[in-house]
Amino acid sequence: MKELVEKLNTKYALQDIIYQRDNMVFATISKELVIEAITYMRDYEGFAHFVMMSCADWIEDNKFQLTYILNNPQQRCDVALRVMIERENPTMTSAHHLWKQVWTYQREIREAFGIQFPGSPRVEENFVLEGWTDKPHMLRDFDTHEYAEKTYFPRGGRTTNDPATYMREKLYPNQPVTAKKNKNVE
Amino acid sequence: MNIYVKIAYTFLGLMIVLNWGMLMRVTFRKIGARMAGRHGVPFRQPWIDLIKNIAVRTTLTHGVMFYLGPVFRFSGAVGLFLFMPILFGKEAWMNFSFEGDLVLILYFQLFGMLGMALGAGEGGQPHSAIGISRGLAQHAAVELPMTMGIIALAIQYQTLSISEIVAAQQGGFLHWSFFTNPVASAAIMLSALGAFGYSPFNLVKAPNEIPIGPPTEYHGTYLGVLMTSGNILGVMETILFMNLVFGGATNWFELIIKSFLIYFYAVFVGMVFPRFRIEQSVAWFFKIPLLLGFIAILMYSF
Amino acid sequence: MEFINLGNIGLIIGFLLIIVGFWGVLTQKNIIKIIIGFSILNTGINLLIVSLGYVKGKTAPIIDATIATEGNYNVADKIVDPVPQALVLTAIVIGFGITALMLAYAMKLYKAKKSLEINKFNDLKW
Amino acid sequence: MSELNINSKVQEMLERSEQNAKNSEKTFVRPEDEVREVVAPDGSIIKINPLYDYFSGERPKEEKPKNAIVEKFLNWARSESIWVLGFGTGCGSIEIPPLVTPRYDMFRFGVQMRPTPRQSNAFIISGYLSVKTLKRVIRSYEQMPSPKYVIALGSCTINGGMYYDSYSTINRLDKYIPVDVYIAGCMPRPEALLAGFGKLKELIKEGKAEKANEYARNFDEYKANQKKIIKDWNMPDYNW
Amino acid sequence: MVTPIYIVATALGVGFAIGVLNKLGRNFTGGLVLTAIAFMTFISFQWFAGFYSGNQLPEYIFTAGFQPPLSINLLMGPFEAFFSLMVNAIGLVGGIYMFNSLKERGSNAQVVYLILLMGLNVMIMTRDIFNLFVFMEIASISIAGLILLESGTRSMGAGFKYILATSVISSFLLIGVIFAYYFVGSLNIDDLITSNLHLVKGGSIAIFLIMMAVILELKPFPANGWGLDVYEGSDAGLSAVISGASASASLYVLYKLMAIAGPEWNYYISLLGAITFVGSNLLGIKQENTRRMLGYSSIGQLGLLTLIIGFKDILGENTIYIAFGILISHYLAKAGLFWLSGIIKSKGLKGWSVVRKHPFFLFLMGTFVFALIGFPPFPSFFAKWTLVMDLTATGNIAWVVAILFGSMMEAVYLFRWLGYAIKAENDHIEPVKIEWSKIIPVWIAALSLYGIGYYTAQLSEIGSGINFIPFLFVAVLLALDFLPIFIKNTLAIAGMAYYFYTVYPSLDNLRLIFEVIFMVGGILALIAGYAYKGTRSGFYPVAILMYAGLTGIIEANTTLEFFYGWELMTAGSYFLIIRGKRSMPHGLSYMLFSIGGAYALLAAFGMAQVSQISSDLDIINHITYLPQWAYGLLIAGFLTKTASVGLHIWLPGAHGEAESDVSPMVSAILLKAGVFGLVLALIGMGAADNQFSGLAYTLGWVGAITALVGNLMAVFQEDAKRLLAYSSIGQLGYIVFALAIMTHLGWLTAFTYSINHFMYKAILFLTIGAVVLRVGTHDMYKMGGLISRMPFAFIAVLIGIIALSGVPPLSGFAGKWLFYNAVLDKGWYFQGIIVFFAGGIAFLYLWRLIHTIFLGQLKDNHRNVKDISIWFAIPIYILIMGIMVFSVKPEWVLQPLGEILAPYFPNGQVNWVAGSASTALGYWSGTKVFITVVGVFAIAFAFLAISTRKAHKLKQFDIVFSGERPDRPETTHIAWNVFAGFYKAVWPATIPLVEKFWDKVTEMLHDTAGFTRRIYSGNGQAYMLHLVLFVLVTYLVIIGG
Repeated sequence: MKELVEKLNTKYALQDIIYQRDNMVFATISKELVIEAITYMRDYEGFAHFVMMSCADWIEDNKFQLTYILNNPQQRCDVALRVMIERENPTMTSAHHLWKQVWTYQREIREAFGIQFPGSPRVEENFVLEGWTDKPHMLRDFDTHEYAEKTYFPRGGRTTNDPATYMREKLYPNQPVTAKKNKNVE
Repeated sequence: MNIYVKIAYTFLGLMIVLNWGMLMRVTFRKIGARMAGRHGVPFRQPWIDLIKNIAVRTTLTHGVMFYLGPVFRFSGAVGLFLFMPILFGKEAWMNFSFEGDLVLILYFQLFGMLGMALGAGEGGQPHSAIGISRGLAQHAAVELPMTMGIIALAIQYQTLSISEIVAAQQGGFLHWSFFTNPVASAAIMLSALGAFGYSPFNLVKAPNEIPIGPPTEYHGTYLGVLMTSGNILGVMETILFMNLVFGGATNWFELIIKSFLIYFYAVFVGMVFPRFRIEQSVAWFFKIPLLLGFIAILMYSF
Repeated sequence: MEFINLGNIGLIIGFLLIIVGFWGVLTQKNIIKIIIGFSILNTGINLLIVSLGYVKGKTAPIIDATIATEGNYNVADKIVDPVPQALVLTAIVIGFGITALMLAYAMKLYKAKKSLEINKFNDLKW
Repeated sequence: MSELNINSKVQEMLERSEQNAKNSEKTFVRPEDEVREVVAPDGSIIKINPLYDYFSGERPKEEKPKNAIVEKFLNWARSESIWVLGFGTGCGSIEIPPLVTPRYDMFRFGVQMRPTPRQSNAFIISGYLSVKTLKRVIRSYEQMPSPKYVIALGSCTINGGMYYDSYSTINRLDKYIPVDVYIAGCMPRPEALLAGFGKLKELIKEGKAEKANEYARNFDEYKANQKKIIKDWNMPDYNW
Repeated sequence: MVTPIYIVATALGVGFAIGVLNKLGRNFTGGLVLTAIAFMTFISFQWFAGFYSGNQLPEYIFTAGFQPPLSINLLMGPFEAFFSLMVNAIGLVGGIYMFNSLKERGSNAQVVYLILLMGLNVMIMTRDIFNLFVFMEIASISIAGLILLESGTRSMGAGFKYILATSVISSFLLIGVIFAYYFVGSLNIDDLITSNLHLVKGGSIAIFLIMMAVILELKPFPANGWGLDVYEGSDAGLSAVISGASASASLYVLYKLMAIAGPEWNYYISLLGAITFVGSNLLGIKQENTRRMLGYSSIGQLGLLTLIIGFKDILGENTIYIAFGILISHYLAKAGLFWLSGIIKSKGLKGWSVVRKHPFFLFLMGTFVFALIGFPPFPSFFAKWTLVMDLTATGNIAWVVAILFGSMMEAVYLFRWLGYAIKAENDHIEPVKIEWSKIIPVWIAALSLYGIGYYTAQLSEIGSGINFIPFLFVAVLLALDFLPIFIKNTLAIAGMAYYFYTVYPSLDNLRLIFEVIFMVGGILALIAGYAYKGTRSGFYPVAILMYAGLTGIIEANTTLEFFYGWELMTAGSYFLIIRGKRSMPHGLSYMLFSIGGAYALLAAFGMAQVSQISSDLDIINHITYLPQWAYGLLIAGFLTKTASVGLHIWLPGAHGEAESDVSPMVSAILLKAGVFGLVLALIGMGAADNQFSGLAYTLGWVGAITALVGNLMAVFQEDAKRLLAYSSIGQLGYIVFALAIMTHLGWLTAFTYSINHFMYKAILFLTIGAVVLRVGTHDMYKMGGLISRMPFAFIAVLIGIIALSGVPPLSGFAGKWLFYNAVLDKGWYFQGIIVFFAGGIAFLYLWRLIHTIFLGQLKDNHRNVKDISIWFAIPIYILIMGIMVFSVKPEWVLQPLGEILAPYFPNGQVNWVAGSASTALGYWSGTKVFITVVGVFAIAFAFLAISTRKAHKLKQFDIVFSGERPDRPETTHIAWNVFAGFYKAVWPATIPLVEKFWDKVTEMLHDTAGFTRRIYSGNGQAYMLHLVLFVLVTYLVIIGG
């Protein structure tokens, strides 16, 4: 494992190497090198299985993080490569030629985050939403409440209670409040 | 007998059979519900369903054949009634059975089936077609052992007339074909399971897989006509087997008891056994019932 | 040694030649040798014909002075059967024609394939 | 496999998806819904618009009751014979199966399940409705013959419930299809459902369950609401 | 009379003259040669005419002024005149054909050609055995010389092998001659005959050698590689002359010399002929090279002729008639085919598809092939008929089997070849250049065949009774083939209608039923022909040919007339079937099964004639010689036409691929010919309880299994017409089964089925054919939902399938009802059950037929199709009216049928009381059932129609689709592999065992042929070895035998 990471490091200059487990490592790699790296890993290091590909929106850093997780069935180890890409006009080199399931992951990420994967087959098709016209719904600056209010005829007179507080007041009205306050409740 | 009186009697008989069919079916639904620990539908439910279906306001049509499906089925059911002697020895309840014999009955069963197949096909609904293809395949398999048994009976009684077959079974229950020719009767009654279309032979109308198969597009009045025909057909099947195997009936009470028991037999089996796939059911009919039919005929071949 | 007379010797040699001819025809691969085999075969047959026509103690059927001078008796009694000899003449002519034709073929075949092996010329078969 | 060896099939799909990307940016037309040309056996070319040529797509008409006395009798029959379409839309669909168990036994009220919209007259919207499911619900609802009834189950159908702020679930069902009976709760128990059926029966018997006609009357309004959220409207305006 | 010596003189004189005159140019010399041949032909014709008129007596020509044996003499008798005429005529016509090629090779070649003819003439005429040897050598040398003058290694090799082989043969001959002379003292054939050489000690070896040499000249199997090479390698014109003239001359030499050999040789000659006939035809099936295949055929035909003259003592007077018929057919047809092969210039068989670009070539080629196989009206047909009749009559069954087997093999390769010519791909082949000098000879040969065929028929006593009028009508239509379809169709219909009008009073009722099916059905099917456009070249002659055959078998009074009609029908239907797309292999198998069946009939007719010297068709009612076998053969022969199981594999393809209006002709109508035949045969067998009940029992099982197999296979077809074709097999199975019951009820069932099947199968095939014309595909899964576009077609199919399925109230139920009564009455329960099961299965395919085509989803490309053509609709609706009348008033049909059958089966008739039928077992009142059912139906329909009068009309995708909507009709239509579940249960029954069996037979024959023909190694020496070994083996056999 370590040897592999060393080899990859010398080859592709990894950063932020974190050993999640003995047989699982996370590392950051530059956007230009990632496709080359996973191609190398697939063809020479036995990482035949593409586990998944995910995306996170680091709105504070103005970045998207793409994570490619690969698995080596023989060695039973996983390597996850992170790539940070710019949030403005996000575009990433497609990896559809390496594994067919990448098509679907890229399609999902395009729909949810709006990252473009030029050349990936069927990437423009709907994934879970049909006929979505607004900005990608998984972006953290997409206000889903506002969207729902604008779109779905909200019924007036709605009140919202924190279940914990509400039930406690209802069941044990005389006890003092000790529990932590839930941040999410407005 | 005057032809008008005859027609009146026939109409009356048809009404009795129809209502008996509804009552019988709902009774079995009740029995099934009680087995499951429920109350089940009220006894009036079939009549209410029928009224409701006829009262449905929206009617749709896919074309002329779409009408003909229920019409064929209804004609098939009523025709079966008309050509079948209902009560033995009562001229009024022999209907028009003197116009045709057992062969007519056997082939007339197919009339409704054919029409249903065509009418459902016109709807263009793929599930209908799947259901029909299954139904026809199963029917072809059911027919073989059943006809072997029936032929064996025809050989035994040396006639193709149902009335004469019934006449030959009079004089005590030991004279029934069921006791005089148990092998042929077994072949007929085993394949009768397929004719009734209860589980394990109900893949034709698998409700959740192919939304009830052939009649999936039928609604409203069409469905009402289909339900009516189905109820008549159900009783007529029992009457056919009653006449062939269980000595017929000489009065309505006897008919009701016997047809109830025969129907009970089909429902009972259906309650107990899970559903067959179509190739399994075809294979099943080609095994035991066919063997019995074979033996039944073999006994008369020497 | 009644058996050994000119006619029988001719017969035996004729048969031998026929057999030799057949042997040559059926075993030699070279076309020229086959043609020679046919010549031997023909010679054998011709010899056979002449020998069969031979009658002991008679002369050739040529009406020359030795026979014609004594014109008072039947010529036919003194000569051997003349017909086989006439046949042989014809047969020789025919054989000549055939040999010539075969040789012409041999020449043309050699020109075509530069070979005289008979089993080379099996373009047509089956 | 190390190079980009895209076989011809992939290439073809690639081209098509690029083509679609261009076309579908605004209109959301699926490839199978595009206008296509086929060659007839006699060589002529037939243009086919799948969205219109295959569907009758006419507006629904109001079907008013005629004779009051007869209608009363028929309404009684309708109320005693409620055939429910077996279509579970959301989490509430898990509350329906208990109805056929001995404990609740909806059959005794004449309520039965049917597998096809053509033969059903009641539609239980069981819980939250995503936009995607709404499309199917509209289709199935329109395919049911009138008179037809809708029972909205759970808070989600009333005001969005706990999904009130979701980008993909609707808040108010009655903006899209007319609702006869609301059953509040998250989730309502099967007893509540039985009570809902009772309420529906009452409404039917009183002749107040004529929401199918309301749908036909306010067809344009309903359609506008539906089309507002279903951006890729790839069906006829009314699904017969 | 010009004395025949001038034949020799002319040839020699002109030959020498050309040596002097060759400076005048090759055209001149060529003309001179032709003139000389013409003069020679004139001489032989003059003599032949003299002998034919009976005024002339045979005449000896003595040379050199001496009497034999001292000199050579010639004989000009009737045979000599005939053969000499044949040789000279083909020499003349062939000379015209080869004029240019001879010219290219120079005046020498022209002279050699002339000398060849002279040699053959003298071979025929000479009465001197040594002279025979000389002129045989001259002929051989001439042929070898002519080959030598051609260029090309291949032909040279062939020529060299030829000269080697003939040298060996002549050696044998010469040795034989000299021994003969040694023992007899004379070379004159007449002297040799009178000397009883075969009785002289040692004389038999002389005879043996002479006979062997003569037989070897005829290229007996297997010592004939050299002959094949010559046929393949030499110029086409020369091959024609070798095949026509040289072989004929050799044959006559054999005939001439048989007098010396004595009667004990006859057997061996026949044996060698039979071996040659069977052997070379067997090897022919493996041939892919046209010319070599024709060579095999030539050798085979010569073998047959050898066999015939070996039987001359047994055949007696008829020998000449038989030999003449076969020889003249072979002579003209083979010459014509060789000439054609020179024009087409394609080595491979598939290359012959180019003849389609020249329709008249196709006509010529078809004529020749049919003449070779022995189809009417060619001479070989009458000859083969007489041959088989006489051989069976004298008990030589084994020989008949050999002859028929050999003929069968010949048919295999010739029809395969014809099939390639008609159907194989020909786009890439350039049309051939037409030279008139080459075409005229071919036309002469073809037209002579027709003329001589007619003449041959008139020659024989029973042949003269044949009605040639329908055939003439075919000829007229052929001549008018250029006319537009409307005129021809009208003409054909009018002709058939008029013919029917003139014929029907003369027929008894039984025959009238079938005549109505054939002729009225034919007219109805022809009406559909108006829907076609253009000239539809070649359709009408062959269609009318088939109908001519069909009416021929109905009208037949004699066995020959029956067989004549049978063969005409086969030929016509073959051409009809092969017109369809992709129908080539099916056409071939149809033809082969038909020929096989025809041969079975032939043998059976022969056996029938054994004890009763009569040619009436009635003789099949009283067969006493091996009656089980005779009736078995008769039934088997007819079963090939009814496509019973085992013999059915040709039908699905043939009917399925045929044109839209041809399918009903061949299915609804043609199959009834087999039924008619069976009716005749079974009437002959007599009532059930006799010695033939075992045969009838077997037939019953065959029918039952056929019904099951046909229907079961139909269920799993994806092609609509194939489905109907398999259905036809099943339906014919019912009919065969019902006939086999051999009771009144059984036959009534069979006839009811026959009439019904004619009507509904014609309706179904016409409708489906018309639909196919509109939608352009046979595949059912490519159609669907057509009810909205084609309501009339739908109604027709609906009525058709209800009638076919036997559901009351339509007419099909009549058949079912009678069937049950018949089965129970007879006691054939198991067979009856099988047939019943088959009927149940019929539902599956009938539903599939109507559902996948008319119901379900309409396909995009059929959105604008029109309803079926009015010209198809007219006959369809006429037939529907027929079905309706039958359904409403079944007694109108069944009662007369019962009366017709009463003389044959008086017991157990159906009782009719006021339209109600009853038997000992059951009862049925068709009219009342119809009225009742229609009444109920009408009431229910009226109720539904009124209650849903405001129904909203839906379109095709307005269906419940689980909340989704369909995307395309293709993916929404359940049509492909509909009965998958059923297939999983019954697949073991659908294994095509029969096809596998016939495939295995074919494979075995091909393997045998492929293995055996390896003896033709192409090595000249090996060929000589074959000759020697052949002689040795024959010698051993003769010594031992």
